[in-house]
Amino acid sequence: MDWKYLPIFPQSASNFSPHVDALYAYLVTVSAFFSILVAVLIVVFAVKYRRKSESEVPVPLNEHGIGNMMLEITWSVIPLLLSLVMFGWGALIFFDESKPPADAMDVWVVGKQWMWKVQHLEGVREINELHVPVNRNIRLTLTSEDVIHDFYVPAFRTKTDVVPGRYTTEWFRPTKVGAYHLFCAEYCGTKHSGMIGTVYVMNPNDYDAWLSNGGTEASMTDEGEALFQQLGCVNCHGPQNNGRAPSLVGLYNSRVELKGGGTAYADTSYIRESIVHPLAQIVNGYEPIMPTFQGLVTEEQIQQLVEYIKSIGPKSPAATGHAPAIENGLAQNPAMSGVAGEPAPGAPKSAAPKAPQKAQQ
Amino acid sequence: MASHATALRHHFENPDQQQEASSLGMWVFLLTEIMFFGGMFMAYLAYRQAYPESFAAGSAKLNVTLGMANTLVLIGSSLTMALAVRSAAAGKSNKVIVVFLILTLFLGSVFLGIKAKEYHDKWIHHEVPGANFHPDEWPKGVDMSHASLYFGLYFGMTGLHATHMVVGVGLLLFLIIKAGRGAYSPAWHTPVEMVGLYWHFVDIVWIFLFPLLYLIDPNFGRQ
Amino acid sequence: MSTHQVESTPQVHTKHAVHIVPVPVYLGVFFALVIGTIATWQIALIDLGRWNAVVALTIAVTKATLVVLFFMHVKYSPKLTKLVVVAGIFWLLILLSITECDLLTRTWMGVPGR
Amino acid sequence: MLTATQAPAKKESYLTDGYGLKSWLLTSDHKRIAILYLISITFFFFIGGLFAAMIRLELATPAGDLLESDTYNKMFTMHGVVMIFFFLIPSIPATLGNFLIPPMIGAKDLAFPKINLLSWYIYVVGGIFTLYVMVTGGLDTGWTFYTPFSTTYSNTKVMAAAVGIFIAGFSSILTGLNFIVTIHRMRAPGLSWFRLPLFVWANYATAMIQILGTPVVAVTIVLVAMERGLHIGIFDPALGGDPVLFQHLFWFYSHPAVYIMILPSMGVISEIISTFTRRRPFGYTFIAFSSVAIAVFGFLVWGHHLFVSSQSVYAGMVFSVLSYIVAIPSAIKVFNWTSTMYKGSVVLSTPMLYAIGFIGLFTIGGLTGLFLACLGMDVHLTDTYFVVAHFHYVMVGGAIMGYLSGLHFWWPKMTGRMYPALWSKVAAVIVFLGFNLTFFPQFILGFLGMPRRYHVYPPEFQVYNVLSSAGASILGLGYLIPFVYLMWSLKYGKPAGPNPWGATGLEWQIPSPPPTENFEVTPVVTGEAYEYHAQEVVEVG
Repeated sequence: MDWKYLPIFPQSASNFSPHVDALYAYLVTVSAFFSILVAVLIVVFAVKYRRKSESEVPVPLNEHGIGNMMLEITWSVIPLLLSLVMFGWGALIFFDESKPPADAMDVWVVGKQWMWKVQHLEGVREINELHVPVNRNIRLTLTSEDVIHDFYVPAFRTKTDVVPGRYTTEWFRPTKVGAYHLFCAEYCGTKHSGMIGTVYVMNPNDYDAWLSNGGTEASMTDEGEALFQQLGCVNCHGPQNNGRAPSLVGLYNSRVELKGGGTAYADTSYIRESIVHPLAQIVNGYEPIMPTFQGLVTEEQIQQLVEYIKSIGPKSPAATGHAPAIENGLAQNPAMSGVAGEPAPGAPKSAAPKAPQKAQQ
Repeated sequence: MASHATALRHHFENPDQQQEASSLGMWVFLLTEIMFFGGMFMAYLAYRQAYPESFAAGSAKLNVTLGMANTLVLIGSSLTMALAVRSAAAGKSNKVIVVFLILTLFLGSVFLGIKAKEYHDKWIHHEVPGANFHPDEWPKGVDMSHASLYFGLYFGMTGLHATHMVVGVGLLLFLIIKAGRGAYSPAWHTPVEMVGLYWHFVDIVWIFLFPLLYLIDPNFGRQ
Repeated sequence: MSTHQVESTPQVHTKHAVHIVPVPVYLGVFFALVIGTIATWQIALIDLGRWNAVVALTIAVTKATLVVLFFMHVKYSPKLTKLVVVAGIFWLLILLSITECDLLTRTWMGVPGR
Repeated sequence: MLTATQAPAKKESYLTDGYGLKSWLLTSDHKRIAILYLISITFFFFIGGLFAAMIRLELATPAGDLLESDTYNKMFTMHGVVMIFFFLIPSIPATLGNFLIPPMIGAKDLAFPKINLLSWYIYVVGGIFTLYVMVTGGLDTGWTFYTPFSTTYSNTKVMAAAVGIFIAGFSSILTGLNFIVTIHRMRAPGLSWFRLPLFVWANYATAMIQILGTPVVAVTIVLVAMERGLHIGIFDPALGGDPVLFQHLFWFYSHPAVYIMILPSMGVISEIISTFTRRRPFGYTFIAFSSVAIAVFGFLVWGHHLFVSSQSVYAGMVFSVLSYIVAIPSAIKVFNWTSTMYKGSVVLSTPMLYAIGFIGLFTIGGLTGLFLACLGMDVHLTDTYFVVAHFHYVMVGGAIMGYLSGLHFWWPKMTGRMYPALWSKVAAVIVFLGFNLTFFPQFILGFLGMPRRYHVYPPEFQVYNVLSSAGASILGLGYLIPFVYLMWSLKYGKPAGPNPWGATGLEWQIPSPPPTENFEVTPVVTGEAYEYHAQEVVEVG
């Protein structure tokens, strides 16, 4: 028999796959044990204790004895313990899946009916394809132009809903070179099942070669800077603080004091929100005068703007989250604290995402 | 008049059982009503905490005087409703019941009238969410699309409440007609009691809606 | 055979002694409600920061309790009715509080969408 | 358990008490209303089944060669809407529950007979809206109505469908309300809570969910309708609205709704296992309380549908651990049913075959639920065929097996006729085998990564899909056979007598079919419903 046609396990190609598969094995074992136990008991009882005569009345079980109470407690507590193991184990993996490492390489994704649009930092864009180098942590920041989609790569054992109006995050470290299915897993209309693609995991050299063949597009940061000029953002948010609006240098990954007392954490979500709904959170000391750019810029352009604003932050473009050690380390790295959109000195297309890794080493 | 054809239905053992069943049924129904409004309250809570500023600005657009008046009118109608139920239980003549019911009906209608006036004002001032949403004299620097959520919930919640009021007014008309024919007695006035419970429930919903919708920050933008 | 004695007399029917609440009680509740309404309004005009909402809701809950206990007779009603009221509040709180579990913790991870 | 003197006088049965359409359509007899419901839900069951057949036929090949994408999307949407709102939710409560709760508690009728009839009419009106949707172009949002797809992007009859479901919701609420009041207020003298049959307990727990959960989905539908019809955006992301809030409100009802479907089945199984082992259900109190526990805890776990939908990680953890806690009462039930058979007097009658099938399939359905409650596992499995398989194991392997089990158990009581034993056993086995062949491969498909609601799929998934489609044809046949012989039995079945199974519940002490008022004299109850050891098994009446 050729098992190619009756596979039991999907391809396994990310750092999560072995963990999820081990958890799956545990779950299957527990389930199989109890299913078979119940099935065998029922069949045995049905045969062994079948009614032999019409007038037969079985002896009642003594239900009020200590023994039966113990029985009830036993078969409540053992499943509870087994399932709490499931909870703990699953929660650990989930926590891991939710928190991208600080050195992750960024890729931006927009879902729309019915295609996936991918932007690499270097400016290369793809549709329904995603090329990534093997053994590198990849962080996707995703959003949708219309309805909810879901970015699902079975071989990586991970998925995330792609929700309009906000950013969601998904990360993984591909561990095996190859081509893998990309599915939209949240029903999104007519061509839902056509919203599929391929994730290519490549050797670093192949990946670099692929990147450099990607055409002559400017990097996302450059595109973002151009937009920043073109849309007039620079008039108020320029590096020189003119009192009308806060300068955005050093904004990313900092805490912003808001009018009315609170603070906000300036991550990618915050920056996106500030472009689309600028009046929702006003920075302390400034007038609420910024117009909304909703409808004037596409989600992809917003991503470029965000990437530009990230790049003028003093902190690593890769370090979101609250990983203090990494943050501090990178803040001292002069290459990373370049001002006003200047790409890191001498950086070719693929240098920016790689730098953090070096910094860590 | 003792035409108690309505009295004991065949499947009940005795009038007490029947009365208790009706009362429990009504309360269970009110339970579903709590959850029904609960969904709207959840949405309100979520957005108010996300967009406090826009909600305060939207709220300041409401007419607090009319809201106050309506609250008092509704509390008054609850009092007259309670007195109607009391009269029925205490064995007052059906005429007394009718008087209290008519008072309740009157106050309920006043509430709906004021509500209609408020809706009309909102319409005139372009404060109805949708394509035509651009409130006049909108305070500078407050996000209008978030305010649209506020007005959406304002119309959703008060609309749902007003719908309940309309149903209540219909029920009152029914009671007035029946009581006018002398249908109720201390032994059997279950419908009056049940409509009373319903009416008070609708009042309670308004008791929460009033501060939540009208009084977030009446001074907003007026300092 | 069953160990229970046959109860030949069905349930006792003495419960229908309806409690007639004196009119002054109703009037008292009414005035309390009016005062509560005016208080809500006046306090809303003072800026107490986030305490405004707390005070407004406390007054509203008090008013609602008065209506439930007196106008709706729950004070004089059987335990089952009280249980139904409590269940309603309990389930409403489930809906509100567990949803809040999500809404209030969305930024804790510091990872967008997590 | 019953000492009332049941006069054997020839009282008219509820079936012969008045003829003609009017006597049925204006009836307030809970038994006739149950039959009205039975007919209507059977109608919707076969409509929903037709959609399922189209789906499985299409999925036999990887390409979309039978249906257009839009048509396929409408098929699975209508399948879900019809099966959930118009078959599963009313299935056991509105038919078996309606018929049996009054006789089980020694009452003449439900507390509010007219409201009972009203609830059927409301159901029919909701059903008409849904049929209207079907014939005028269908609905393609999925039964979950996720925003903003349903509010802004779908071009199908969302409004009409929303109205239909909103209306049908009230039918469910009224049924639940009626049951709660009836069980509280209409019990015969001496029938204390812990003498109640477990079927009554299960329906009580179900009614709790119906009255507490349904209003929330109703108001959610109102909000969706406001957004779609009046462009008042409540969940619209462009206005800063939160689509995930919709999911919270939707699943607040729709997760407990799963328990609306399964709890009554659990009640049925408790009755049947007891009857066909001649045993008081082992751990009666535990089974009774576990029903209520499921109803209460069932309201705390809805967020496990939102693990990947950008819900907070911390909320995900809370929902995950709570989901495991709600699994325990179900485990308790399964173990208690199994223990009831130990040293019992087991008869493998048709209802018992279905009941045993139920236990096995529900066990698998429940255990695979543990996979989905497990955060790290769910990220991979959610929105795949694993989920589809899981909930079909619970809803078809559980709820429908329980429904068929109960229907076969009480059919003699409802109609006064027996159905052919051999045919019914053959059908039970066919249903069991067909079901497993249909849905077991879907677990593997899901783990392999095939997303649900896919019209075309990569060819490597085909083998399992073909197995599944083959199973579906067997399953379909398995459902047609009972329909045929049950119809046949109405005319040709041999008379059943009041108590063909030798059961002890109150409902078996009255004639089959029962007279209009069930009991001539209100019975006085002196013991619980399962006193096999305390009495000779004799046929009463």
